Amino acid sequence: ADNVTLQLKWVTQAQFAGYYVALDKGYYEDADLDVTINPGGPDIAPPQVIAGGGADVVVDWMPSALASREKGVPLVNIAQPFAKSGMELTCLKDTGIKSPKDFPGRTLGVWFFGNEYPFLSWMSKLGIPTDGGPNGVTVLKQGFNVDPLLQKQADCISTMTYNEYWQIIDAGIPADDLVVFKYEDQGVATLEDGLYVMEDKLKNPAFVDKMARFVAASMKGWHWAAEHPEEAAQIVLDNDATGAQTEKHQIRMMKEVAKLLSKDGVLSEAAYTRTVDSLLSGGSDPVITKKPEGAWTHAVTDKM
Amino acid sequence: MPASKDVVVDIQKMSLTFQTADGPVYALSDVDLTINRGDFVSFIGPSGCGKTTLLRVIADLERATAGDILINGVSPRQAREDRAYGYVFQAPALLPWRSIERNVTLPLEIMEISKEERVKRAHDALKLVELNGFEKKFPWQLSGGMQQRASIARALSFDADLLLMDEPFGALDEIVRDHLNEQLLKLWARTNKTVAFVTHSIPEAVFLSSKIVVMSPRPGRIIDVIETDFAKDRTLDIRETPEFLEVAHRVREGLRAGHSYDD
Amino acid sequence: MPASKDVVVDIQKMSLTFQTADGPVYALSDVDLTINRGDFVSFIGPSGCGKTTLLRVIADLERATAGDILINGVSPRQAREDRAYGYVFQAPALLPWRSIERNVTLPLEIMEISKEERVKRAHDALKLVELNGFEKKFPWQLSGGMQQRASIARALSFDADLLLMDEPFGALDEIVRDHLNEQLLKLWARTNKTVAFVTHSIPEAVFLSSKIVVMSPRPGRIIDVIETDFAKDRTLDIRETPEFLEVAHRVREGLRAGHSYDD
Amino acid sequence: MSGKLDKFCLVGAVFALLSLVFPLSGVDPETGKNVAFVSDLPGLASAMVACVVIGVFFTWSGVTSVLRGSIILLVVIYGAWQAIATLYDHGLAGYASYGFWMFIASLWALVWRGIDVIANYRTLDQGKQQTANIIVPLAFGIWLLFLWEVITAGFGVPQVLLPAPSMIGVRFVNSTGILWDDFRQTFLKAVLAGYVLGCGSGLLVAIAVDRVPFLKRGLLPLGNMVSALPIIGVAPIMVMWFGFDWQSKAAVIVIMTFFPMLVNTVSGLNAAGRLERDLMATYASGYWSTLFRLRLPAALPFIFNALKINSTLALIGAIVAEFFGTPIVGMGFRISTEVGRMNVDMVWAEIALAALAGTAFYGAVALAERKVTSWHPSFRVRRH
Amino acid sequence: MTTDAATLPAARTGPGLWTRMMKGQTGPVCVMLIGLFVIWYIGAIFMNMPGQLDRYARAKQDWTVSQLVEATLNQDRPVLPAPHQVAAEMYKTIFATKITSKRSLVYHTWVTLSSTLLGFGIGTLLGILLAVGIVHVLTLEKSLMPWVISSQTIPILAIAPMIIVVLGAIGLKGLVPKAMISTYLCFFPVTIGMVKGLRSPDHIQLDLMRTYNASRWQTFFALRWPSSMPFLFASLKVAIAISLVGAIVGELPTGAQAGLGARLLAGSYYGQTVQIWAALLTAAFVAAMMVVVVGLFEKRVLERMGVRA
Ligand SMILES: Nc1ncnc2c1ncn2[C@@H]1O[C@H](COP(=O)(O)OP(=O)(O)OP(=O)(O)O)[C@@H](O)[C@H]1O
Ligand SMILES: Nc1ncnc2c1ncn2[C@@H]1O[C@H](COP(=O)(O)OP(=O)(O)OP(=O)(O)O)[C@@H](O)[C@H]1O
Ligand SMILES: Cc1ncc(C[n+]2csc(CCO)c2C)c(N)n1
Ligand SMILES: [Mg+2]
Ligand SMILES: [Mg+2]
Repeated sequence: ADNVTLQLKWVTQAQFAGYYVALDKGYYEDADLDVTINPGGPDIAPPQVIAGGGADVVVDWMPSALASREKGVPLVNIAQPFAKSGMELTCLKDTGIKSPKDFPGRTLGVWFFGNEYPFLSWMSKLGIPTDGGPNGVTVLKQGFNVDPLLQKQADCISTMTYNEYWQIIDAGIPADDLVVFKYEDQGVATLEDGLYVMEDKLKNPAFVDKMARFVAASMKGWHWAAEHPEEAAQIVLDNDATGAQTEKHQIRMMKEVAKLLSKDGVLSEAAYTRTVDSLLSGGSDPVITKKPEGAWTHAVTDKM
Repeated sequence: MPASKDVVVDIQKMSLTFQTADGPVYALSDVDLTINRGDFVSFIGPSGCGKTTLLRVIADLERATAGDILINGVSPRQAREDRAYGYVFQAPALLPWRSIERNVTLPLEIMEISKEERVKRAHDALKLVELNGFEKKFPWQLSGGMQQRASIARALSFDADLLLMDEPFGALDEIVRDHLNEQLLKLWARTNKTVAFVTHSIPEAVFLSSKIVVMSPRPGRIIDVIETDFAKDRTLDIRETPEFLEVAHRVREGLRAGHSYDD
Repeated sequence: MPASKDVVVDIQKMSLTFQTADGPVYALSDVDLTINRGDFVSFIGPSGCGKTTLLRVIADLERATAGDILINGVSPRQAREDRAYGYVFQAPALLPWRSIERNVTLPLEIMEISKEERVKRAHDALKLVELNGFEKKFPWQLSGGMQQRASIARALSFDADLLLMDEPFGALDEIVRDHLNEQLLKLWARTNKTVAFVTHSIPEAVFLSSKIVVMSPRPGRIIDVIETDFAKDRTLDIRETPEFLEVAHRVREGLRAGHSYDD
Repeated sequence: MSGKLDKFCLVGAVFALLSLVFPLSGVDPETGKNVAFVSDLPGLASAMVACVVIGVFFTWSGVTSVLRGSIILLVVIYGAWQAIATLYDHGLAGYASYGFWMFIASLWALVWRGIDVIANYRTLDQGKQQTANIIVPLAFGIWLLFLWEVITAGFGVPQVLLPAPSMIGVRFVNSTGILWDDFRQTFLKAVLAGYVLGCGSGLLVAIAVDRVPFLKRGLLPLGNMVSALPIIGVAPIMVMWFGFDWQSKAAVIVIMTFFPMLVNTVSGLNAAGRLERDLMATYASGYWSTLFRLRLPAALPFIFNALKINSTLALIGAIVAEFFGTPIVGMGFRISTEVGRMNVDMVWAEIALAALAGTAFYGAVALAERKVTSWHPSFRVRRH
Repeated sequence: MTTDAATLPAARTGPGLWTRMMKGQTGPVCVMLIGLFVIWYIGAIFMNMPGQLDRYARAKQDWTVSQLVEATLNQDRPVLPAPHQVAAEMYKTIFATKITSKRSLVYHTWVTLSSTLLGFGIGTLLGILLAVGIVHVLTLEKSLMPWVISSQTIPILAIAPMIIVVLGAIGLKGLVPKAMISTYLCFFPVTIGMVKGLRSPDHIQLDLMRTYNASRWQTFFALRWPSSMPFLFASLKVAIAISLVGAIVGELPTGAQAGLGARLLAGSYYGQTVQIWAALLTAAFVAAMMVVVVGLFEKRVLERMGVRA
């Protein structure tokens, strides 16, 4: 069997259920693959891991992948299991924020570590400076959880439809008391959770073949997971070495993630172009400075 | 027996045993001793017989295992807290981070004496032991004898009524020693201090003392107490007198008795 | 002048200055000294005159700022590396975490002498200084004089041809001191060792030595060298002879000359 | 000179000789040819020959003077310059092979010998001695940077893993504005405040513990526990309690630095000798008087020990705490953000800043120690 | 005046249980703990109060003080969980769960402890070796020392991922990389302390060894090593606590798969304060135990060295 090491972007959770299901259900084995899944964490930058030879294929968000590409890590998108973005900015209704026009003067929580690009390009599109001045917003680097909102340290925080949003709900704040701005709705969505490999490896047809089998098996896993959220969540729980995840939360996450999935994992050129345009339009400080060349390929999905 | 006003040290049936890992060490046994105000008492005895220990008991640095001790009519502890005595240790015990001068002023600082007074007293005391010029040096820059003299100066600057001195002049040459002996005598004659003085030198003991306590080794006992009656303002010349030689002989005999070998 | 085979210590025009924060201290100045094999040389001089420093230079613990020193015809450093001497420090310098016995065997361990031999030698040396029975005690459980004796035992167990002793008997009573004086003399007579010996006691210096070096203080100089010709197997009785008293007188005069006050 | 051969010079000479013989580079996979030979690189060849010559010469004659040490260092500098030039100008980067590494090994042996000579240099001239004392760690550090540069370039290490020092330097110089803002936020605010509070409270509690035996038995075991609270767990809680700004970082530092100070001070307060305590007892010196006149001075070496350990811990603590939520300024913030952005050179510029600041901080504490505890045996100069 | 031994009435009857407890460690620790718990409860009430009031306001619910207090002590996501909440969580995850389960804190503690101990062992050894080198080799002292210090100012969390990636590339995975990070943090206090300790012998003692022409090693073992013991143990106590911190830090860039660090982080992602505190207290307890063990060693060693009580 061929060895494949997959580096996830974040910890073991239903966000990555497809891969765990494929592993657990033997889809990878059927494709003659021996797959190792390495969970990520707050400290793990998938592009760095793959550049250091620690993985064959990584899950990453496109803004971060394209930025890395400019920095000399030639990542290429080979498949895009998530067709839609799950990012949103969630505010407390008490704060009086009703639309993005109300942002100036507010404090907003943002994830950094390469995840800030969608937010920054949104703000530059809105023309709101992020320097903390009176006409701009004050940005906080939010930790991993929703405390800043609950503690009222921030007016709005970044959430994912499938994860942090529900933590706020669980914390006892009903959905009615929240105002949510989905990136998809604001027209600033960028592609998340794609599969990326190093460019030079694609020169090798055997590798392309291996990846084709890998993506196919993964998508099979995703489809199964979308249809069986309870079982998929259980599989995720079984694979979580920290023993900290809860079943209720994972099932819910699985159901939300299912809404974002693409049918076949093939990257949509339109979505790619939209992402690139959004990243290029970053005003004085764009995320990427020039149109990337060869940052994606259908070579793999074509062979599936 | 209530201590009379003029008894400074009153020890009755005192014993002291050290517990060590390999059994008890009987350091002092059944010691009776009275020191009156104005006495100059020398302790002499073989090495390890308990002289230091006895001084330490008086100074409340060691607690007797049995017996009664009164200093100035109060417990050693109370006496210590009253700052009733000045102590010269057998080793210099200078603090390495203080210059010689500041080592000498240490007790005065603790007694919260004003700065000028401290410096003046330190200056006088250091002059007495001939260490002027070394005020700013640190202890490790002095020779052994000089360190010893610094520690004497420290005790003198303190100006207590009772002086406990544990072989203060052991590391000094004969000339300095004679000189300091005389100075000490003058001080004693002038101030009516009480002195308890450990020495190994028989002539020194005889020359200085009004009372010589001869001790025998383990367990330390007092085997002889010799009273002398030289004038308080005696000079070094008395060392040639027959009385002097006689007392010295008696001390030597007592000392010899405490030793096992006879030659 | 090449050192002849029988010169053990050969010092020529040696000076030593300590640099301190508040200016130089001239410890030794222009010292010339020859010690032959089998000599017993005493150094006597006022406190702080540089006796310890001189011994330390011989032992390669201090480096002279000027002059030539040869020990056994080689540099002090070479002599030290040849383990040419045993040194008794002015302070006991016992290691607090070793029992008395293990303190005495320390140099033997370093010389990689077998265990039985070590224990035997330690036993003999401790017996000589009358510390048998205290083998298992720790230094802080001994009196000042006993610690001093332990450090003498340590140097003796070492059995070097040249003995450097810095006031070894300073903290001992007269009887023990006499006893050890005799023991040391016997050892010297029997083994033809060379001894350099610092003392403050004039009788001790005269009794023990074949040569007495009298020093004057800062900067330390040699002001008199007195050769005596008592037999090597002398006994304590000679202390009453006129020759003895005469030599003692000469030493005392030299010593007095070095002091500033005359009384 | 003496009969002994100088081993370091011998090793240097042998390796330099070997480097002349062995291939300098691997094979370019596209052309299938060696990238470079000695004959293509006259500069490098001359440096190698120079190393052989001085290596052989000093092997026999010994490196006995500072002058000779300096000659060695000069040759090494020339060699290092040639090595770098070869890497970058002659395309050896990523293809360096045995011969090249042997040359580096030769330089290593020689530079060690050269530094050794200067480290052992003794003079009464204060100025010269100071210069020598500074040159030694500096030379060693420059050598380490050179090794780093050569290794990253020679092996073609991807720059997102480990950038070359030259890149970091360029980035550092070009970002002084950002670096200063971060420094002010993290060091001037969080570190200093946390350090003073943490060390101060450790010291005070140690004295309290010493004063009240009940506390010693009751608090010391609990004190152990507080300090052992891992920062990773404490930092988010502190952010929750004290907000996003520097106060929460200072709180983390207080917790981290408290224990080393407590433990060391408690040991130090027991370090005063028995005789000295007796001395103070004879003066009926009260608790506080004895504390200030005897026990604290005797404890100072231990206290400084803690101050030194804490000076580095504080910086680490502040930076790590910033991983868990900050306003968007600060050294820790920058590091974690720029890693995610693959600006690893910026990360290392911040690390370099942290190292500089931390070393200077430590140096200041060490200097104070030297001033305040100059009486301690470990500082007293020996003449031999 | 008579001496105390005879006058103490307790000497005849023997000290009561209470006295004995208060003389030992148990009593004082208990008293302190009780005090701590009281402060903790009060803190929990006040820190959780704003959130609770908010919740009441949002639900437009009335409340009494006792209700409020009770609610603040039993929140799901408290700012500061009450001791009993943490205790319940600890009981559940330590005693009520099979220790082989991933939900058992014992399992996670063991994961962390193993890399802590390995890192501590290597770090101590490295620290001592460096100190020995620095004390004996002048060139090392002058050139290495400043860089040893600089090494500690590098934020470990920033380079840990690189260490892990590089070590992973040469085939080292699992325990060793985490232990390396422990090592990196804990060798430093040992080095600093030992450099001081190895230099602490008195000059006269060093001179003594010189007169024996003792070799460096002989001087080292007979003099320097024994006199450095107080410094060594003070450093070891700090080092073992730090190496636990290091092991936990090391767990993050390995994907925080298991161990107390992973628990802390997972708790942190989901705002599970109770879980964080349970892991935190466990870590602190483990560290305290390790410090106690080092302390016992110290006592043994010092006793054998004849240090008086
Ligand atoms: N390390 C030092 N630094 C500065 N000065 C020193 C040092 N050691 C000794 N001295 C000075 O050198 C002089 C001679 O000292 P040394 O110890 O040799 O005297 P000594 O003759 O042995 O005296 P004693 O009989 O009191 O032991 C003294 O004045 C002393 O202050
Ligand atoms: N702390 C201690 N523990 C055990 N034994 C001790 C202790 N202190 C002293 N001793 C023992 O008590 C005895 C008396 O000691 P002390 O110091 O009083 O003698 P000393 O008369 O002062 O002798 P020296 O003239 O040698 O100073 C000695 O045998 C000594 O071993
Ligand atoms: C330090 C750090 N902070 C935030 C994220 C953002 N993030 C990316 S995927 C994901 C999971 C969604 O629940 C989250 C939170 C990150 N990767 N690293
Ligand atoms: Mg005594
Ligand atoms: Mg001397």
